[in-house]
Amino acid sequence: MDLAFIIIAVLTLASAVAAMSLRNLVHCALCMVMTFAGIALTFLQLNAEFVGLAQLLVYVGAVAILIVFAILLTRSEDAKKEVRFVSSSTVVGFGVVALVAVSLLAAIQHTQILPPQSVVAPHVSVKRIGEQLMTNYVLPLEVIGLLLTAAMIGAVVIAMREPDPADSVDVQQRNGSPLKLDPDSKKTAVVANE
Amino acid sequence: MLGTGLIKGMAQTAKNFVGSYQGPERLVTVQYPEERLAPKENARNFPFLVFDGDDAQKGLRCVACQICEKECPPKCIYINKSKDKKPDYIGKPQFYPATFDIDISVCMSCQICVEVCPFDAIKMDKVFELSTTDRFEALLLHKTELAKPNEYFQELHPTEAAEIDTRFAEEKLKAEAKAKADAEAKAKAAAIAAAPKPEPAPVDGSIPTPVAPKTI
Amino acid sequence: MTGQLDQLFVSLKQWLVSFLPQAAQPMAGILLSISAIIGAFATMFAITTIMERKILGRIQNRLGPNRVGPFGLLQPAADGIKMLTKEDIVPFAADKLVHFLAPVVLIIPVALALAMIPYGRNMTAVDLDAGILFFFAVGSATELSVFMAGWSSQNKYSLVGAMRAIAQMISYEMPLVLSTVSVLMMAGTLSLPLIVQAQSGYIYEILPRWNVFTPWGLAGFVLFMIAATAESNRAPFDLPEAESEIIAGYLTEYSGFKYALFFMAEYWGLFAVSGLAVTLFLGGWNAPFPFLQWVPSWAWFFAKLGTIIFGFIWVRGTLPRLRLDQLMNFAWKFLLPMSLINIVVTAMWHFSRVFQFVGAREMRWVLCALVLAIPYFFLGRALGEGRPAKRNYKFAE
Amino acid sequence: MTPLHQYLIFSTLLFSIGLAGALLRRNAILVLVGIELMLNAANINFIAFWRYSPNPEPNAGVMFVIFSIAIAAAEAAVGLALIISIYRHYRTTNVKRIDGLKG
Repeated sequence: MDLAFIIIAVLTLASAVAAMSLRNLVHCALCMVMTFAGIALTFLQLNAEFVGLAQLLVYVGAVAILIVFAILLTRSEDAKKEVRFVSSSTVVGFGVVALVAVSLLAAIQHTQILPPQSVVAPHVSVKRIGEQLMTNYVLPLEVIGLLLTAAMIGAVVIAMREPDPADSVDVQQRNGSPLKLDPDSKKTAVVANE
Repeated sequence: MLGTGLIKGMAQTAKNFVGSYQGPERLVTVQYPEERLAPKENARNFPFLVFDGDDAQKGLRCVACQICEKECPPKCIYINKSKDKKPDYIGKPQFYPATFDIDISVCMSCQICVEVCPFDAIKMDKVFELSTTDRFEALLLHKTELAKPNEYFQELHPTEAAEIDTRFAEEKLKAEAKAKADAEAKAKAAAIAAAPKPEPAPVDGSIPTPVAPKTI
Repeated sequence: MTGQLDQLFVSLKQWLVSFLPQAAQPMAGILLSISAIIGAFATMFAITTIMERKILGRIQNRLGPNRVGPFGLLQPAADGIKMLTKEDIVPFAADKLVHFLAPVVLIIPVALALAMIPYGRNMTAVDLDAGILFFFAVGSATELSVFMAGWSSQNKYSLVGAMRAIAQMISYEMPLVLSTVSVLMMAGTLSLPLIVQAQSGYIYEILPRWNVFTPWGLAGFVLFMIAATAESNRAPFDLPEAESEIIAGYLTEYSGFKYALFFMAEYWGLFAVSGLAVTLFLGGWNAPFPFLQWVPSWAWFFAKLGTIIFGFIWVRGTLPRLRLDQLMNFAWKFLLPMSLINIVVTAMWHFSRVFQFVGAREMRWVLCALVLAIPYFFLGRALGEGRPAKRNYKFAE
Repeated sequence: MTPLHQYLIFSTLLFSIGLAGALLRRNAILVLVGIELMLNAANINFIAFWRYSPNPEPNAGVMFVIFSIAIAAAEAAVGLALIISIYRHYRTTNVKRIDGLKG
């Protein structure tokens, strides 16, 4: 067993558990960043230098910041009030997770893995990746470009503020009360949200 | 075009940068502890008490009327009136402050005490190097520290001091003349009338009238 | 002799490492390089703080600090002692752990980024194949630390400063990266020592082949420096730590050693990004003229670095702080289009290399410069639109 | 145990944690984070298989992961935009509360 791998794996898994279980959303986001950094380190350890750095750039630099922004923009009281009680869905959820984990682990355990023929670590230079992106993988690259453009435009359109917030139906769900459509309650809801 | 203003500004600061090495007259600051600028005529910092003559306690103009104590917005003046009286510059017996303290850590240099003082006894000082290592005792100035001679005030504010001095001198002359007249009138009256009629006490003022021994 | 002086630090390291057993040598070599970098930049941080104050003073017709030691040169030592002996105050409501971790998270990536830069011939601590990608990857972690600092302080000013900082850093990271793309296109590599090597040699045996002396290189350099100023939160882009508006933003609740750490990390970030600018555009450790090649390569690098830092200080002493909307407009409506156009111009430059007729070199220079200058003019004018007309004062002036 | 086993178990555990988060947490943002974790676990598998495959097809795993990261970034951007948009209507990011059809 490789000591470096064990340290990275344990830290990554621990921070992943923390990211999924902590109460404070910002703490969750920070633990998530640690998880992503650990995964990037795993990539680096597997000689995938470019991917590891891309992982760091995209996840730590962009996705984490996006999530942090989202957390701060959607701060609401019920983030703190999230009570934990054992409900049927919790039990079913844990059951599903356990089932998936056990079946995957069993599958891994029973798989005969051939010893790698080439012991030498494959060196993949950035130049080689670039050349392949421009030759063999040029169609996926263009599709990805299109996808990212579409995603960007979509994200902007979705998150753009509506011209008049009073026109949109604000649902006052804070008290768990269903929406009443008489004009008075709507007005109060808008005022309360300001 | 974008950037022309930036270049102009950069050129100006570059000129300053080079120029400050070329011509020291560009430098606007003074190397403070070694060289100082003379304080401005109307500069003011904290109040002090003016006394006439040589003896700080004898010549103190303050009569402990306590107007300044009442008017002081941050209430940093503490006065205890004396039980006895002593003569002022005219020779009139007056109360004097048994203690007169100013907490300059509280004082806000508003000069209101100076404005209200009818006796020109409290004036604003220009000293500013007052830092001490003790926050409480050292910043509570007592009468002995507050008292400063008239000559000092004359140095600080020559015009105002001169005006006050002439006024005081005139008043003193007047009072002396009046005292002389009174004395003459008294003598005359004593000579004329067999039964002398006493004058009211406060107006009566022969020059040396040590009423009571001073305890300071 | 010149070669020896040039390789002084390399040979010194090899000599020191040779005392150790064979197995420990690579590790010891790396540790030695890193401690040398940390030591050198800690010293440089001290020098820069005093020089910055002195230069700012001179720009404002003052003397600057001159009390501690001869000419005030011991001022950084005094500042350091003051910082280290101050009480370390943590707000009661603060998230203690995150508050503690924020400066640490800031300084580690910055130190890692410093390890990437080629300081001289054979003087790169970590020579990665994707060096510049690593630089930007670790650089993106600084945003996170700023957020941690601002959020954990539980102070509105801190949070406002942190959010401003993140918005600004994200906006300016794009022109920063895009302006480097042109250099990467021409050099054909992501490795920083190879980029420096691509800029060695001289045109007509006398003019340096630095990227900054080409139209796209000059434009890229200017764009890069503007974006770098914003990335390192320096004036005129210092809104996140605007002392006069939001009392130093995310630094508000920091004191003592943590504040010093933040301060140092910020300066190190400045050095790192300036070092990257030197590497990408100013020819790295190459000498400007062939007859000056006897000067050691690392001396050239640090001379260029010092020049750039002087430029930063000069700009700080001159320009007033931008408003937030101006800041965002500038990034998205001017820098981003310009850096995209710059990439196109680089491609033009690259493909016009095949023309060999007389005057082709000059012609492509002029053409590329024109393609950059026209959008610059129009984008600059568009940026100024909506600005109030120049006021005429009746009594002033 | 071969090193490949280690990486597979590691990614399985990561996947399970992500799945648990996505299934059990009520906050939409954390659900998104869970999905990202699952994607990352898959990426680890890609890289591990590429690294230890007997006859490595040059760079296939790396390429796959690069595209996967790009897609994950796009997914995060759109997902968070959706969450913010939903938050504007419902004033909550609790997925259990987002149950009104009108809005």
